[in-house]
Amino acid sequence: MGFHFANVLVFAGAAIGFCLGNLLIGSLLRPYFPSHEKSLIYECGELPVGEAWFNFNPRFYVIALIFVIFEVEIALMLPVALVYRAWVTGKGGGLAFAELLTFTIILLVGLVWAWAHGDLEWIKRIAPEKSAPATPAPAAQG
Amino acid sequence: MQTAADQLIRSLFHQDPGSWPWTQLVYLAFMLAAGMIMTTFAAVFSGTLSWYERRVAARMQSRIGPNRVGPAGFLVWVADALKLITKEDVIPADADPILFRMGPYFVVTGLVLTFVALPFGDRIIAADMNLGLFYILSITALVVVGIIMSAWSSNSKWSLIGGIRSAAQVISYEIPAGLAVMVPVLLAGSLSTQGIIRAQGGPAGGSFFEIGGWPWNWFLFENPMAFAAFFIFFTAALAEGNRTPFDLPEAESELVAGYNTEYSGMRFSYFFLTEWANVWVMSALGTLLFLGGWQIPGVASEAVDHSGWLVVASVLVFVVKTLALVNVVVWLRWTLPRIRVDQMMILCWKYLVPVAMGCVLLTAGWIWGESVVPVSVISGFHLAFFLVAGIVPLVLFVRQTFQNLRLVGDRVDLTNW
Amino acid sequence: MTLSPEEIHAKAKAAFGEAVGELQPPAKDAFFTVTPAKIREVCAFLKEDPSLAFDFLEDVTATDHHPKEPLIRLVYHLFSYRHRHGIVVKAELPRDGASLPSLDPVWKAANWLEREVYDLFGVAFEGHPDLRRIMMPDDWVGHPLRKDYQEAGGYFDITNVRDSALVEFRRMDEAVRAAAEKSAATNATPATPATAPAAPAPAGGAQVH
Amino acid sequence: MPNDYAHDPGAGATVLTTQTSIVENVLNLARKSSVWFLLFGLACCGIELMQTGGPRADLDRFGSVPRATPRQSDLMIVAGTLTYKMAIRCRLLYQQMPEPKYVLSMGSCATCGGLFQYSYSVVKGVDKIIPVDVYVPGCPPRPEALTEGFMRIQDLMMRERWKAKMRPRTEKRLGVQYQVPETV
Amino acid sequence: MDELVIQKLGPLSDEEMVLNMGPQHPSTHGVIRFVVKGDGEVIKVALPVVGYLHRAIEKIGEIVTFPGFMPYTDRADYLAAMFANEGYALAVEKLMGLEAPPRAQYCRAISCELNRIASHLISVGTMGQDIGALTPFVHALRERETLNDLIEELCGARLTYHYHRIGGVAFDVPDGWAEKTLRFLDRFERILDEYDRLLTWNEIYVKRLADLGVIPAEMAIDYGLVGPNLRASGVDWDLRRDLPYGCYRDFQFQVPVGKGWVGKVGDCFDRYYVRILEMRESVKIVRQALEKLPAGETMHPKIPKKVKPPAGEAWARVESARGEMGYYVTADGVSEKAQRVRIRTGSYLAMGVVEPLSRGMMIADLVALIASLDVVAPEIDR
Repeated sequence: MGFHFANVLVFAGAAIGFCLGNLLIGSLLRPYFPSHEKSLIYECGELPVGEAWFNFNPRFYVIALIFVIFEVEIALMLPVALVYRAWVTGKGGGLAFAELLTFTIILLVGLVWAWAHGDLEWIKRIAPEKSAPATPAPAAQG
Repeated sequence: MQTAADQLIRSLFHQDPGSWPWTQLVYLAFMLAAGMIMTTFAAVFSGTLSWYERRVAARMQSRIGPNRVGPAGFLVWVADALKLITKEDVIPADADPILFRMGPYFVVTGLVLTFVALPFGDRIIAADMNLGLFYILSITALVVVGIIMSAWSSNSKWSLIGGIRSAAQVISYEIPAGLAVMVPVLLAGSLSTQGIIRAQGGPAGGSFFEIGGWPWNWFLFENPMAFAAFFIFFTAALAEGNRTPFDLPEAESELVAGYNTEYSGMRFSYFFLTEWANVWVMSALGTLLFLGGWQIPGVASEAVDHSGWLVVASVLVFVVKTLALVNVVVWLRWTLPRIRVDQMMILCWKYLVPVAMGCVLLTAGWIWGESVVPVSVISGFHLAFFLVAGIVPLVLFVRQTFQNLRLVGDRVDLTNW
Repeated sequence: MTLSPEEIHAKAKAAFGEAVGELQPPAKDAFFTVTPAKIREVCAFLKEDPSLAFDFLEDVTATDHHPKEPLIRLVYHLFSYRHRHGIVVKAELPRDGASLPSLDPVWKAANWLEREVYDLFGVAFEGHPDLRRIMMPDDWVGHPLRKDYQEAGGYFDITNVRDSALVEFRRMDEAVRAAAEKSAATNATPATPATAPAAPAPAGGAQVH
Repeated sequence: MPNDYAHDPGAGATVLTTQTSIVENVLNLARKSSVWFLLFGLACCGIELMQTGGPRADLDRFGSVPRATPRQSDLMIVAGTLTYKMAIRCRLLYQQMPEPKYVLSMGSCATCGGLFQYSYSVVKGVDKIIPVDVYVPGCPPRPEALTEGFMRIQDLMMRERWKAKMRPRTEKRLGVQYQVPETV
Repeated sequence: MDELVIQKLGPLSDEEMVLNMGPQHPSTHGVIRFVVKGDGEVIKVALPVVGYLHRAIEKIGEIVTFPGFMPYTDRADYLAAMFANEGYALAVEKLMGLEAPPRAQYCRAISCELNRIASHLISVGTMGQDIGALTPFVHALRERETLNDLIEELCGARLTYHYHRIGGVAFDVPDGWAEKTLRFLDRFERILDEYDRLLTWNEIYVKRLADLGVIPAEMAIDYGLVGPNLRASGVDWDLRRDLPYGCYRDFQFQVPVGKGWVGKVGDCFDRYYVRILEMRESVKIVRQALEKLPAGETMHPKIPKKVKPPAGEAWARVESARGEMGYYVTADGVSEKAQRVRIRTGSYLAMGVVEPLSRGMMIADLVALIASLDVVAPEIDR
């Protein structure tokens, strides 16, 4: 067991070493001419207006929450799945299946609720901005 | 790999690995070697695939593709890498300097770490963890963390939108992927990648057409739910690997270059590397979960364990299957349009997740049912299902291809490849 | 029913009287002139009247008659998909402080067309929702399509002068020679001066023939 | 003396030489075989640029692919008429490209204003704002001509000293500092 | 620089951002800029900013002589230069009161329709590319190469043709050209079928474009849309059929009109598919024209060396690939130069429709909308 997870550490080290090594070699080979314009943010040749660090729309958090719920579900179900075949051959099949079913159905109900509630709609279409009342459209016969 | 190291200690140093004080050092050397080999493999494979993809895309588009550097332009990826190393490294002044630098490390580390539990053949695996699949599912999230990090730290709106899309996409498709993976886990009763492959080998002691990696032994043709689960898994894997039609995070025609807009030189090449090496990871996962892994048709897995040549053959089988899937990924990329972000989310949450859940439940029921049906009926069903779900679509596909060719008045031309 | 320009003009004349001028060259693209202040009413009538029904504003443009008469003429090309007839309406404005009502409330197409006229001719449109320059940058001086427009010497630090290539190449040769002499003086090695002027960066400015 | 890069061959490149070492050769070969150009079509020439990437001319043969962001591009193909309004953006895009970078002026308009040199809004050549390495004449140049110009850029890359690339770029305005090519 | 457009967007809330899309962007089709005010991916409003390719073609029309202006019309719409040539030639011919000989008119029709195919190929190809399908675009370029060869054989240029002249066309049809063209047309019809299989009825493609950017017929007319954009909205109008110029009354062809094939009438898919159908009609027209091609001269015999039309003004329009293209030319009868040349183009007014349509769209939708309107930068800016 220890061997397996030591592998993870060593692999991570190898990956970081690979990146770092290449960048170090690169730093010996590559030119470096900084300038003000070069360090500006690219926005299709225009100067950017404002920062890109603005508040996210809250719908991201809803999706993230739903994700967490289902990910936890998978984490809980995987051990069951692992031993399920052994249960079935050990003549506990019906019970095991019922347990799995109950658990999943509870979650499915959750999914249905989120669906019905509209939380799965990624983009709720925003209503077009109402034209400002200050400038009433003059004589809109067309 | 641990057994190989133990054997080496026994034969070379004539020591007992359990008590020898230098065992840990030999282990470390082994791991380091494996890590470097895997990293190099990822880099070389992604480079080769980038060349291959450019050649294939060129043929699909009636072009030639890179053919100047090396045989058939094969060395173009080496040229790309060398050029990117000698390219200036720009870090925008308004970016978050630390996160901007850290992003690529996370991405590459997340990629290389999946190779810890990814097999290449019988016993050719860095560490055959008993939780292997679970580990792979969780460790791939590092790539997303890296992408979001680099997207946010760039302080560019194009990057940010790419990062948001990536986050939404990857976490959403994690669910159907996880559920689809559960089907082979249920069938195999194991989370170890090798265990799942071994479970696709037919009953031990059967005849030539019953044992080994015949297609009707694969989980793909095990039952209709597994068949569906394969496509759910493949779709989700495409989405997690940011491949067309789910290449939204770096949609060139919409977001310039997506999350890597601000990256130049070597740092950009890490994203480049990860994207292509990820194709291997997703294809290898598909192979080992549904396509029988390294199982050689007609040879029991126990026999493979005792023969060096059969191990080589198993590696070949695995690589061929994986490359076939890689081909499909490349083919899709140059054929399909891209879907929109809300359609992507709808597809995931409203179609894939419920269907995947159903697959899991029905598979559980199927296993329960299988335990009461005679074995001959089951293997007969496998064969029949293989014919219906495997051979018939293949024949139809080939027919359609030739029909299309005839309608255009073209021929298949493989010259000048 | 397709109406002839004479009939269209007669209807407009009947509705607006003095504001609508006489129909001119009756043979080619016939046009009549409208008092600038009345242009929106006349055009709205042309669009709304069911027998005219000019639903399509094809074009809005202007002509500058600078040296001969101090006038800018706005030219409106109208067309009716329903009746398949067209007419040209003109409005005469003084060149200084040219201004007339916008047709944006009548046809949406007028929005962009009038912006272009504003940018290139300097005609102001009253009641236009978005009167900004469209072709030229916001800080551009002058209205280029006026006949008396004088070009500025460039834009910011970009000159609009380009010397003849021969002049430039001669200057380049001079520079090469000067640099060679300079390096010969500093290095004082006998090898450089003879070879230096020979190759003025052959591939650098290579033209493709 | 105009404050621009007009008629200054080699203004975009650093010092050229006819002799390069093996390492430089390898690096130059790599750079030459992987010229990623900025996807930047201004006008008519942009269509011929697309055709050059298309089946018949196929720039991809040289390992050259279009990139949408200047950060990952080596070559800027200025394809078409440059107006004053666009010139400022074009210069910013050029400045945002990381070194080493090259500029190919495609078509008469980009080279000197071409057909439009008497119009009030057109820059008289892209070398008024950024240094140009190769000029490809034509209105618009055929894909063959662009490919040829592209190969001239590759020639230019093969003749560079790595050391010269590492040094900060000097302001190479004609008459101020024009560096003599190092000859053998 | 021009900051007025940012001011026009008004104040921003916490969740909103201003995004510059263009002038250098892979899918703005030339140097067009959209200033997008959006909440994440959802666009509140997108303001088009044009003029990055304003080359003063109209001013040049007052500087050069009448025939000397013809090459500039090529550059007014480089994707469909034949129509730009023809429109100007028609306007000056109208001023001079003459008409091109029949063979020249047939040459004009043939070259124009071939050019329409070439232009629509770019349009549908870039549409596919903007949606993310990269291969159809290159297939379109491949067909264009053959087409360019044909046109090059006819007039010596691949892109900026300068083929139509005042009073006729520059060159007669070369020997054996008709057979080559017919061969190409046979192949091209099959390629169009393949286009349908590869792209048009692709499920993802249809889902991306259906019900997107719907322009009702009244709105299309009100905003001055022309050509395929207008027809996609269900307005059955084509200058070639309804007010025929040149020799178009000799041909039998259909005018494709948007039917809402997959969604509402006037959505992006309709605008795309109308172009595919128009290419089929163009193939028909070229076939008929090659069949009926009359003998005779290709240049009016009474065209003087120095073109000096009588005083007056003329308005001529042609059905270009991007819709009605109008030329307004005035002459004073004394000078060899025009007093005013005005080019009325379809793309310019099509840009006006982006702002109202963009509200509530997503960035990917905006890309599709621009592609479906088939705008081309020099036609907008001239």
